[in-house]
Amino acid sequence: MTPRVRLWLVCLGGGGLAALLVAACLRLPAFGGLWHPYGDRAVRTSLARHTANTVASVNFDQRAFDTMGEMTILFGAVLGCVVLLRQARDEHRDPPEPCEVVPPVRRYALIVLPVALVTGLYVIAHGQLSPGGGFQGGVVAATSLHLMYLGADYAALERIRPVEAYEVTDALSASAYLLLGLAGVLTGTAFLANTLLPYGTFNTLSSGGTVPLLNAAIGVEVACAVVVLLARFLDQAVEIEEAKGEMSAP
Amino acid sequence: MSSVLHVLPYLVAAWGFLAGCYGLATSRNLIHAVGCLAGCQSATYILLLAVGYRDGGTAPVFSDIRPGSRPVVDPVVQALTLTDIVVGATVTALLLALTVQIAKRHGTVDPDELRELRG
Amino acid sequence: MADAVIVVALLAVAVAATAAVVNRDPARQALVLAVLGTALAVLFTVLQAPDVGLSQLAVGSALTPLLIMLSVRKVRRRSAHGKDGTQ
Amino acid sequence: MNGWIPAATVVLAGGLGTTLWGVSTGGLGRRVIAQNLSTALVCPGLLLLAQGYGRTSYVDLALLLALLGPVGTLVFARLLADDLAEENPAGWGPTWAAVTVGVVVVLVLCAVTGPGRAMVKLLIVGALLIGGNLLASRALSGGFPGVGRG
Amino acid sequence: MHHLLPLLPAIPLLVAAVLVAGGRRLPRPAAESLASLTAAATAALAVFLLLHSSPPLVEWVGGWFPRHGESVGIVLLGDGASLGMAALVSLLTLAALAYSWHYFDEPPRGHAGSYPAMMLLFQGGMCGFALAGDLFNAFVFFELMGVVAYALTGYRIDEAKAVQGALSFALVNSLGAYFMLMGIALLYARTGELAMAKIGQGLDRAAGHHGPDVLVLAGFALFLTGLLVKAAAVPFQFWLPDAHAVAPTPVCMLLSGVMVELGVYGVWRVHGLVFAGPGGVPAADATRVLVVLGVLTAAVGSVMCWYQRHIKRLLAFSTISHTGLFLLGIGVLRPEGDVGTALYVLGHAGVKAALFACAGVLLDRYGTVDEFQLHGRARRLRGVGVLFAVGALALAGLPPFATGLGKAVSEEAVGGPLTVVYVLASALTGGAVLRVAARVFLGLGRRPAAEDGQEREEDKTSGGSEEPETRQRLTGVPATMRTVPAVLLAAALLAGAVPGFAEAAGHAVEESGSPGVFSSAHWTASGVLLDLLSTLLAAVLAGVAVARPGLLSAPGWALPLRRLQSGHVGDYVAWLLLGTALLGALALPGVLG
Repeated sequence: MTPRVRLWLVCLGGGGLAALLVAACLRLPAFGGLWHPYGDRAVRTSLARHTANTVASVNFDQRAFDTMGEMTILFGAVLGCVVLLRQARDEHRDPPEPCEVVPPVRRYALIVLPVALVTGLYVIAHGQLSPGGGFQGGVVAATSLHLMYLGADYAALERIRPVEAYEVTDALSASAYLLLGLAGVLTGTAFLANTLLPYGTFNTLSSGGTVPLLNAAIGVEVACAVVVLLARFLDQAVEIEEAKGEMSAP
Repeated sequence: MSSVLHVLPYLVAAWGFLAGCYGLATSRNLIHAVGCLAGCQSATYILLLAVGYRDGGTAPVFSDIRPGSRPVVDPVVQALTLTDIVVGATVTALLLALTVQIAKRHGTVDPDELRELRG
Repeated sequence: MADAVIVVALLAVAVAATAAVVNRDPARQALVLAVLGTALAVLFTVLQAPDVGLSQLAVGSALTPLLIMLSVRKVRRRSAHGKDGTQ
Repeated sequence: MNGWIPAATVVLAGGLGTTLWGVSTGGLGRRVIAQNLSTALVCPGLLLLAQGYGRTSYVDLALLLALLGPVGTLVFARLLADDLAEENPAGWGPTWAAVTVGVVVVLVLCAVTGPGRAMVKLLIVGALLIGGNLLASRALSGGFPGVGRG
Repeated sequence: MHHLLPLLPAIPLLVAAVLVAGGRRLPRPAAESLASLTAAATAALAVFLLLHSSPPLVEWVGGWFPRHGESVGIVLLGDGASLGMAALVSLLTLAALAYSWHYFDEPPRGHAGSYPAMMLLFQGGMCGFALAGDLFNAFVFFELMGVVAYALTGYRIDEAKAVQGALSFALVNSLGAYFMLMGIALLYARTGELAMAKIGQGLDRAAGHHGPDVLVLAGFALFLTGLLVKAAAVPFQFWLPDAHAVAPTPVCMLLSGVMVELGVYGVWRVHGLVFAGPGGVPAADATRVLVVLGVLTAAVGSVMCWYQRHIKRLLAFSTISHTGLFLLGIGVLRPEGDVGTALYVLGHAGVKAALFACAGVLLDRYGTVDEFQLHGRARRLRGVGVLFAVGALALAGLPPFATGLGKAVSEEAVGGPLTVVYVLASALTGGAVLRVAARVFLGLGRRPAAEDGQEREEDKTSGGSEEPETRQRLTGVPATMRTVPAVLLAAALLAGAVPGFAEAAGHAVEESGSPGVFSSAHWTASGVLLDLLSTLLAAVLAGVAVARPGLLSAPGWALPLRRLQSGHVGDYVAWLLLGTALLGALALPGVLG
């Protein structure tokens, strides 16, 4: 198909879709409406379970099964990237050349790294109280490690990041989430039921029953998964080289 | 003002979605196409959150306000959007991984030049 | 007036999303996507979704740009390499 | 209704407007600077919003942006170092302007909150924001003189 | 009992995580045995629950049972259809794992467990999707099976075509999933609920006496787009041949055998629970949408299938054609159609997986899956040849295979001129496979000229230069690779032939599906005759094609159809947009009227 024909097709299909979407938008309840039956129920339930952050309650208690799926998607995608970005038979590794960085940038990276790491852990730990949680904090913590690459060089990053350990931790924390779910079945309630632990005092770190545990499992899983993911991409971008003389023709 | 605002967020979401689709269909670079897909997905975040907004509401997080003291917005859509963002990031990563491999095996990331799977 | 800030955020997101499509060079698009991520975080804040805003910031401001730029680098280095190989 | 939200609206409209214009037009150097400015200008806006909504927990957003925004810029500075080497974009003028906005906002908010944990958090955000931005600008203007294959 | 439902997805996911954690210590046979054992255990659990699924099981995950009719949790549905799908998924995963026993060349360094782990994640995702009774939960598992499937498709990263096919697959399906999510957001905005049944009730309540409005229509079109992309209905089908032709064979068995069918299942489920009421999409319009797309899909799939010479691609197009038939079957919205389709899906899963398994043997033995290059070369593989030919006949609907029974029951349900579609589509696809069997395993007919003067664009997908998936080319065929297709075909045969099975399946589906009185599914004289007719037609077509290749070679009008399959991902996206618009247009009369 020529680009011109494709453009016509896009205009036709996109036009139809646009008409459909706009017509639907005009029929939607007005923005800012007061009617949210599920949301209101979720808020009541969250307070009944002493979880101050309702979103965490929905994520890790009321709809914890969705989060299990979400975590597995991340886990599967990271596994997929590990498989897809493996070293192919016709490739070899070249040690990366060291990178020259001006001192202020290097200093900044080394100062901010621990700050970001602590912030990440803080965001994870307070997930069931204030905005944040395992996912957000995990990403921050994992990103912070890569300041080592950005501010120093790749070799420095590799020293603080034994990828295998992260891979194993990633899988173990994913299993931990699933095992916490299974514990519900084994104790005779339901899968992922939040009945194992007392709900604690409202607005404290240990409130919400299993919510903090699931939250922590997600935090560790996400942090490790992102580290592994970035490690694969860095490997490709920095280390893995194709064999000389075997460059594909096109 | 207000009657426009009643549909504006939905229309912005629809616009973002369509723009992303257009970019995806006409892209000349697979990395760009993946970026467009991410744009498409941000439209779904906007739509979900716009659906859950409540006038005068605040975040359903009670660490710094007393429960019941202020109206709150819908927490369910926020949880859905969170899940959605994770999904989006991972899909982006996977697509980029495939793109990197395509660049290696085909020597190009221009879909117009990738013509092996015809007919 | 609380509505004005929502309108501002919405318009910024709409413009950024359009710019992300129109800029067809991946590196430039990555820059626009980073700003789009920030604009989305603002939008989520004014829609009273700080949890989502945090996660958008975490993903959009550093992680996604890093992934895209690493891919760009690999792809570019490959094609540069390829040119050397043919010479 | 209070005055904080209109102030935030102005800061955000100005900040997002300029950075969007900067990031989607012109040469690469200019775009990177605009990306860096987006952090510097949006972060004060988020702080003002937190104050306007009366939610101290929203400050976390500003904290995260102040922390990760410069990291994002470092990504571009590092991985585009070859392309930026010719331009050596500095953009010190806009950077200092943005920093001024940040300083003013943080100081005003500090004055309003009064001493306490909240103020410490604000100061940390301010320090990270200003330090990060200056550093990111420095990194853009030849911060990685010798990026090889590393 | 119902508390065990969430374990169906959870157990494979847990073992997958364990396999990754211990993958570098575990020797490969141990990892593969553990994975097979898990698939078998999940299958056993699914069958056990299936036997106790009357009345249907309902589980609220986390113990969030509804109070005053309302719940904040996620509901899982364990009725005959969903548990049947979960059992099918698990059994086919087991077959695929058994087939790939010692199959691939060395796994990625230090990741011996990664391939079985990914297969288990795939299985878990599909089981979760089958059980989902909540729209967003369905989306999550839909994405999970998608993400793992993309990675599995691109597993052989040394192959240029594999990574390209995987990318088309991933881009188009992800976009489809986002369409689905937009639809979910619209339906949530209207009804404020996420459980499918509650959304259905909410739509009915909101519609009142006016009937559905354009918002419902948009939700319907957007949500169906996502599912139909997965189901590979025309015009969303382009990704499927690209992905199936390049994916590793065991993965193809799962992709063609159940994943695509899960898209059809999703359409059936969502239509039944969400859009079937007075506030949903009127029956006439839903039927119009599904029947039009079904006929188009069956036609395009079977014509394209006939003109392929890449064997895996040919099988992929036959899957498209059969998806069209499934859509037709559920499209008439009658219990007979549902039951017929269910049986057809069961039989098709076994037959198609067996055929892919045989194609995999050819690929690994001869390093090519080009029908022309293989001409007469596989004479010595008698066993595989017999299996391939039997599979071809079963695909054409030979009684008493379950494909034949499903086809017969569906034909009776749709009635009238649509019966012709069933007969022709199964004859064409069965005939194409039979033609391959005759040429490759018997060496019948003249050896087709590889090139007719100039190399045509289409010949790039001839399958001539595929890399075998095993470490070296096989010299003999391992017992597992021979046994698995035989067992699968036997299962498809038994499902159709064992008296009582069809009735039980029919009863299970009927209980979970659209209301209506339906006696039972059994062989009828007209059904057997139609089945024999399509089988005979297939044999005649194959015979003519082998004896007089000129008579049935691609006519001029088929060429543009092949050109549409351009391998360009932008084209696929353009078609996707057009398809959504088409869905909306087809269902529009119900909203206007």
